[in-house]
Amino acid sequence: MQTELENLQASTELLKRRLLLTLLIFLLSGVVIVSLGVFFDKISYPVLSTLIFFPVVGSGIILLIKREQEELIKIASLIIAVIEFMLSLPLYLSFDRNSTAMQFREEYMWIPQWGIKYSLGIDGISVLFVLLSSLLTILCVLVSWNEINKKVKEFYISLLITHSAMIGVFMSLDAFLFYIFWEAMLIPMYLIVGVWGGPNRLYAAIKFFLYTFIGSLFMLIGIIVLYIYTGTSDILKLSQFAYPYKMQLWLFWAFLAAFAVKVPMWPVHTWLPDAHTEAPTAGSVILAGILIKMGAYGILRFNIPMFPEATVAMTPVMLILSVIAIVYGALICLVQKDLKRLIAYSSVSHMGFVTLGIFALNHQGVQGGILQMINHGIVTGALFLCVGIVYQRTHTREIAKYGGLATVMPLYSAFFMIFTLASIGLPGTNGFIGEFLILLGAFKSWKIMSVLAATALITGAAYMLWLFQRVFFEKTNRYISEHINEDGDLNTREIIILLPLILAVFWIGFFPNALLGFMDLSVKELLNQFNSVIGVMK
Amino acid sequence: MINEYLLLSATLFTIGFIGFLIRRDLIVMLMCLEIMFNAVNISFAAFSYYGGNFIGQVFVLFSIALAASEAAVGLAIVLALVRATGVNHSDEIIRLRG
Amino acid sequence: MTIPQIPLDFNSIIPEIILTSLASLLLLLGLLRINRSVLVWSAVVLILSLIPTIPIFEGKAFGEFFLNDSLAVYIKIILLLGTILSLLLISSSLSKGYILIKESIALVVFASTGMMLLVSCRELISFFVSLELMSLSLYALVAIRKYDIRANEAAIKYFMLGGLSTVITLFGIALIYGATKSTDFIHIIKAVNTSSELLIGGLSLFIVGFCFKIALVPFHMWAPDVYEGAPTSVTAFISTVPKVAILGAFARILIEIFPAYHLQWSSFLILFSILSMAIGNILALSQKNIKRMLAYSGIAHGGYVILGLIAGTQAGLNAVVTYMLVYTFMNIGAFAVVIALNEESIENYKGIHKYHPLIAFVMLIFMFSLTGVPPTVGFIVKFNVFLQAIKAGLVWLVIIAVLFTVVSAYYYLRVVMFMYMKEPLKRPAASLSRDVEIVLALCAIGSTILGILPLFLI
Amino acid sequence: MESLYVLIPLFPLLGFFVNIIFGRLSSTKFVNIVAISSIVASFIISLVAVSEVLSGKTIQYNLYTWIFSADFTVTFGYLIDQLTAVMLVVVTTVSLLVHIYSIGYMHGDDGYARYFAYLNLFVFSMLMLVMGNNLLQLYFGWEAVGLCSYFLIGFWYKKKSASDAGKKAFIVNRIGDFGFAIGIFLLFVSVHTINYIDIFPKLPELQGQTLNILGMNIDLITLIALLLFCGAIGKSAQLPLHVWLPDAMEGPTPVSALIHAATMVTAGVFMVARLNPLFGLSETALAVVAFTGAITSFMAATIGIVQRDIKRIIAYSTISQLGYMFLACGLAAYGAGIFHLYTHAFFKALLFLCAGSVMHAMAGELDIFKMGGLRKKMPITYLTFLIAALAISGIPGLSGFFSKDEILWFAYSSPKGYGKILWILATITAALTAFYTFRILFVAFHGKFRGDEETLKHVHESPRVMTYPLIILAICSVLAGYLSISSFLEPLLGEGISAMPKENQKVVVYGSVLAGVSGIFFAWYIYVIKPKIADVFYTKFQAAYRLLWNKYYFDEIYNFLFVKPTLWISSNVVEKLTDKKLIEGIVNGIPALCNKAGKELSKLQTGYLQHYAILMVIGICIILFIIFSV
Amino acid sequence: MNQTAVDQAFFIYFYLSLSILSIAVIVSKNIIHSAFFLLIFLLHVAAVFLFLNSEFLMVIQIIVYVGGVLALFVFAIMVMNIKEELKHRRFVRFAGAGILVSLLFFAVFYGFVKNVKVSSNPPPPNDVNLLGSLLYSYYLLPFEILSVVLLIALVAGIIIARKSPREEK
Repeated sequence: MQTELENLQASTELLKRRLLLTLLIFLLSGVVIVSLGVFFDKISYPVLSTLIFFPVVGSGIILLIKREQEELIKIASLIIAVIEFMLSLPLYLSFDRNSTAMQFREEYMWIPQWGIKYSLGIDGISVLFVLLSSLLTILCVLVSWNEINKKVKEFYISLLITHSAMIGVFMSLDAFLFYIFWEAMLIPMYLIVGVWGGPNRLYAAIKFFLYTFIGSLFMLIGIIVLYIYTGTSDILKLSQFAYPYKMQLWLFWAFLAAFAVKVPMWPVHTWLPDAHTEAPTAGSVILAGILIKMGAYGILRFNIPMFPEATVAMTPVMLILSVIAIVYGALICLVQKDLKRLIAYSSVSHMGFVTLGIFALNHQGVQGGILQMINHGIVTGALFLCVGIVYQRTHTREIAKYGGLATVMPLYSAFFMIFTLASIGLPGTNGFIGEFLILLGAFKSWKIMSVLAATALITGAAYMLWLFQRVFFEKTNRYISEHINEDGDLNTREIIILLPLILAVFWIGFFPNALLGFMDLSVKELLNQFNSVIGVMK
Repeated sequence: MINEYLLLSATLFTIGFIGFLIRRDLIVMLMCLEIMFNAVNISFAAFSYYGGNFIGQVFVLFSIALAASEAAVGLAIVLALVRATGVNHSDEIIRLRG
Repeated sequence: MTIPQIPLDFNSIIPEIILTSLASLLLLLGLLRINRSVLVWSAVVLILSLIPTIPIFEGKAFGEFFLNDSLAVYIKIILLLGTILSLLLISSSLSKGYILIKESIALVVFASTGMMLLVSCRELISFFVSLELMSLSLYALVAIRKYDIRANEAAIKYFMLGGLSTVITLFGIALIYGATKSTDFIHIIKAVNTSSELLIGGLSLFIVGFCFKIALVPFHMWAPDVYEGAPTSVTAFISTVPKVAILGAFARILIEIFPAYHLQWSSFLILFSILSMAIGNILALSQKNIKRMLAYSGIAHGGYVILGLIAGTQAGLNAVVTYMLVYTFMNIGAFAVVIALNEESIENYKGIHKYHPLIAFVMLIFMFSLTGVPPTVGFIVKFNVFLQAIKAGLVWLVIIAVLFTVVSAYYYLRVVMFMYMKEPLKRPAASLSRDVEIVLALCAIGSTILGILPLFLI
Repeated sequence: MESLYVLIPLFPLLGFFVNIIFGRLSSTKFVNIVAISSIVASFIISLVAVSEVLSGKTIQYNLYTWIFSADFTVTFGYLIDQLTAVMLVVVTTVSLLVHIYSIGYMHGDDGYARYFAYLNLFVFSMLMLVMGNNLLQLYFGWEAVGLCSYFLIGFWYKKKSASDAGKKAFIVNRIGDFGFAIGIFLLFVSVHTINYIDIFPKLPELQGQTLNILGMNIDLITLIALLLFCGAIGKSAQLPLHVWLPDAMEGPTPVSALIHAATMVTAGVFMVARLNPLFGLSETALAVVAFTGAITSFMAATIGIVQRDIKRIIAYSTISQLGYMFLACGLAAYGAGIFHLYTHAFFKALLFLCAGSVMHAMAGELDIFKMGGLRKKMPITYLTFLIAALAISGIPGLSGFFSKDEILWFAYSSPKGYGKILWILATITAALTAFYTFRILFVAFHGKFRGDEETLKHVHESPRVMTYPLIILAICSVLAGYLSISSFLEPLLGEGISAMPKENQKVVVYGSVLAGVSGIFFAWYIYVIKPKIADVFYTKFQAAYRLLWNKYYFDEIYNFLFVKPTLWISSNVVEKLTDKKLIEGIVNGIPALCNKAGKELSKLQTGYLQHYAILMVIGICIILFIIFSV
Repeated sequence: MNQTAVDQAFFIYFYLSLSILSIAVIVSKNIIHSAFFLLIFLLHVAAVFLFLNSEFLMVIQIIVYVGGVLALFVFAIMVMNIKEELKHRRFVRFAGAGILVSLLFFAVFYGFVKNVKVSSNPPPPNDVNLLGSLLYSYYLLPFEILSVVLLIALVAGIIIARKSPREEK
């Protein structure tokens, strides 16, 4: 017994030392890579392609590692994820905030028969998602360290490839390419949910796949129709055409079918609770953090600039759906019995805010919407991480089994509290800025909608605080004290995971301009273009 | 007259059909196929005659040859079936379904 | 009446002649005591070396009777690729079944010869004879495992229904001949404009053969039974390669010879397309045998692919052909997995990933490719046919197709789910022969690389 | 120099960070030093600021741009004028004293460091609230103090009632904030700015504008004012959102003194005063404010007279006194309101701290009827409590008298028709106030001890670290009234409106003194002279008693009207019906249908060769049929 | 009596006899009888060819069909040596549906056959030489393919029908 304990201690010591060592290496390599990145930026190397394909190459390397060497696989994927993040830093550092044009452009002929190009570029809107995705991927690798213990190799490969496909979506400037990435992401995600998920994972995985697939295929039809009508699939060129009103309406709905499912808007949201609940922690984080942002991003990239008249005509419907999602999501959260399910439904509510902001169609609304996407990625991602951390110890997600966690895991509960508050939208956290801008933007154009949506301020607080109370407050029950031992609080790895997110919460909460500034011109450009079309119409 | 010949052809073809559809005996079914081949041949010949060109007759030659080879292969397959199972009735081979 | 003079020009037909000679040679060699594997590999190597030469023989032969244009070359290359893959599969199953391997190699090559001729023939008699060449070889291939009751049953069904469809096609040809007084396409094109009921009737009967061979609903009933009953390697062959040829040949005729009747033939092809997608996909849902499931999926794919044909344009035709290329890879790949695992029941695919991760992974690729999910190649070609159909104004039809694609995702993913997400029932006895490995690798690479870099598009 | 004042809130923030991060691992001494020195520092700097304001300056400074989104620009900055100066003094003084007091009170608690960290965070938030130069910063502070209140109410989170109370406080506040936020939106949409100094000049333009809501035309300014007032209602625990404050007494008593008596709950009053140009433009809004204040004040007082829990009584008293302040604001006598806020801060904090002292001695006992005769055991506590009680009862010479009297005068002399009604209501409330305050005094400190022996042995006077703050506060309670806050604030908040000459003030003074004295007398009579009478009252007016004892059944009604139906709808309509049955029914139904169709249709594949052939022939017929009919 | 009337009389005869014979093939319970009726049927078809001015076809019909195919059938019947047909209670199956569908087909087909018009040219000369020349020049391609088909039929027939001791189980 004694020796076992010693062994355990020794091995954890070893792990810690290794972790620290690797972190040190990362930092050093990071410095080198960032400086190299800045240098390369001068000579215009293909940053974006590098970002997309580096994880793919990396997973190729992981593929070569022997299945048994799990530790090595984990460290390798961590290194890959960190390097990827470092590689993405040039985007932040040398992004020109005073330009409305797409930056870091890359364009090669891809399918000459159809005139389809491999065309990448980012603007102030998409750059944020790329950065967020890179960050979250590191955290996902870390959080899966102990959680995933079967088919480790495949898991990390899936994770990295999902990341590639997702940032590909945000970078592509060609509708066809966009679609490829959009769908390619489904495969590894399907596996992540289905192979490493919870007890009901098969159902959740297939539901997730079919749900999104059906929506995406309508978008595919939309892309084809656009392509036939204009003869190009370049997103930037596509937004400059004026389409007949009726066609706009049809296409609006075709594209929305894909985006609404991803967002997910009410009433096509029911895949989300299942997928989130059953997915492993990393999967939930990816889902909540990046994946469902792709829908709202798509609306910004396609629906609004390409079909302005239809957008105007459909705005009331969209807003009503958004408000329903907000209220509905919040109400349903009140009666959830499962931790992850509750957070999943809160996503429905929060993403309702995002669409509300976007369809407010004014500067504050859109900016708030985008910011809220980032916020939601950070906060809900963090909440899922937190749930994953505690699930590791207790093996249950049933809220009723918890209670009094604050006594045994004080640090953890402090972290959870911060994310709870950010989720509620307390001033000083990032959630507030996003929600406030959205509601303000919505209020400018649609007062009633905004007021109805603002009720989520109350219900949101109600369900989150109730959750917090049930899980953390009151007496520690037996189940918890049996499963969480003396030093059951967060370990170093977990602190490392959560700390960046906490910093992000407050950083955005107090200095939102750091992000708002990025997207300011892009949003302005989007709305100018939109308004000019609408103005002409009037 | 071409219409009459076509009618003849169609009639024989239909009778062949009927036989093919209702008879259980695989060999009779093959015979019905032969009847249908002949029905078609008649219309080829008729078209050739009334249309005033030669090609139809050539086609009939090919058609006869093909019918013969089909019959050969078909009978071989039926024979193999009978050897393997001892039945030559089309409604008794329903292992594969659903 | 004078004999019409035609130049006896054999130039363009040389690949077919070589192939025929090869097949005959294989028959002869089969009598000797030569290792079957050697036989197969020599055939494969020969065919492989034939492929690059095909474009050289572009041109006409026998006057206007035989045309080897670029599209035909393209189709022939697909055919030969498919043939090679199937040959490898057949050779791999030599240790397992009772296949008279030597003759079956020859039969496969003969069938391929028939298909190649079918694609190039520009005259109805040769067309029909080539069709028969192909069909008879296929009947024989299915029947070749003659002590297997199921194979027998499959052969009977295939032969009887095939014979019926042949006769009907022949009747159609008779009517076309009656209406146009000619059998070569050049004359027929000239005669088409005089719109006659006889011609339309002939055309409609003529198409029956086409519908039968690519198993469009309601001419599909043979397919599941035959696919299930036939030896798997033969199924891999008959479920893909003949379809390429038939689609290539018939679609060319419909689009190039009978564009005037586009409205007529497309109207019922639309119906059949919808029915095929519906019946194929929905019935595949409830299948327990993977070969049967793939049969139904093949029926559904028939429904998708003729969308390009319904569009009625040259681009649509190209879309059809490229679709078939890709379908060859995906489908033969899927059957190769079935052969590798020697398992027909989907239940037994549970947990394959645990013991055979690579096989499971390539199967995953094929399944996603068959579904049409990017970045696999299945997506590109589906996109292409949808594109052509929408160009022809058939958005509603594409929407239906899309909905059934979602249905299809369900059963394809079920296989993936079984392989990756369920616990294995028993350890599957996979004996990977080198031949199957090669096929799997080729198909997997084809299904992914071509999806990312669609170089094959024409 | 101006940038120096940013340190006022920053010191407590720093204290918070140090204590929350290192506090757990360090000694109590370290915690004390950090917490108190940070407050002292900000106290000193605020005094500097106040002195500058006294010299007639208004300090404005923008720290940095917080949010920039097209025309919506918000800065973090501060505006220190007379109003802020008063608040600074109140906040820093009281919080300093409470901090000191807490050293004794919280001694030995598990969460000692956490407690002080929260207190510091609260001070930071409160200072941000009062110093902000725009509405959004106000909102920031507003929610932040709410958060600290949540933390501190639920400080002993292991107790279910405590965590419930914290949650309730937060959510009820959120309801008010909901209106507040919408008010900010509406204001911004109307004037395109949320900076105080930019708003006020633009307000007259809005006069006469209306907003169409559901067919009704509502005056824009009134609407904005009322929406903002919603926030005040929530934060300052006015009817109908007062329900959280009594429950908030679950927190440590010093917290109640600081947050739920002296500072946070007065934020609503502060806000109304701060936005006086806005409220001043709308008669309706003012009337609503005044009546809300008066009615709340009266109702809370009536509840107070029957409660037994010492802290709850004081809590209802707080609600009541806050009502007074709103009454003043509603009469456009903002100065009087703030004056009362200022005096109230001292004597109410004192009352709470005394209660804390009693609880400290009684091992947490709260029921006044289990106490008695504490006068001798705890002389300092008793004396200071007495002073506070006299002050709150409006006995002349003490601070409460001055501020209360001013409010009553403005009510009495109001040019508005309803002024007199409000005055009568307020005067009755004054009598009730005196009654329940002295009820505590007489029941708890006089007479015989009614608890068990064990407790009695334990009873002792609190340590000096607790009594000194009591004494200081008592002195403040006496003297605070002599500073003429109203006139100090006059340049900013304007003079109260009175339609009568000053001579009539005597009536009011007599009335209020009479009310106070009579209240004290009755309390003395009932609880000291003839304790039986109380029981007689209970039996005679049982219905009324029960109504008051159950606080007018507000909690039950809310539970019945809002909480239960919401949960019911969420569970049955939203989740079970819509989500599970309807949407999921469709989502799962279609695949199930397809599967079933597949199973049924596969029976058509019979295996009979003839069937296949027949189907082929049918196919041919279809082809022929279609081809000839096209 | 002119030429057409004779033609018509003969046509009616052939129409009736061919129909009856083909029906007889189907309805005979004994398979040998069926084969016999088929023989007469084929001979009648040969006669029809004669009427259609194609003597060569008539000859081929008799040689190939009667001499080849029918012999094959008879051989097959004898090899199989089955007389079960008589023992079995049920002779036909799905008769109703089969006949109905076939008649439907006939009706649809008749619908357009009845008013077909073919521009009548003078009938082609009855020239066997020409036929031969055509086959070996103009139709050389199908002819060559046909040879392969026959080879296939031969091979297929052999490999399927032969008993191979090695594989018998």
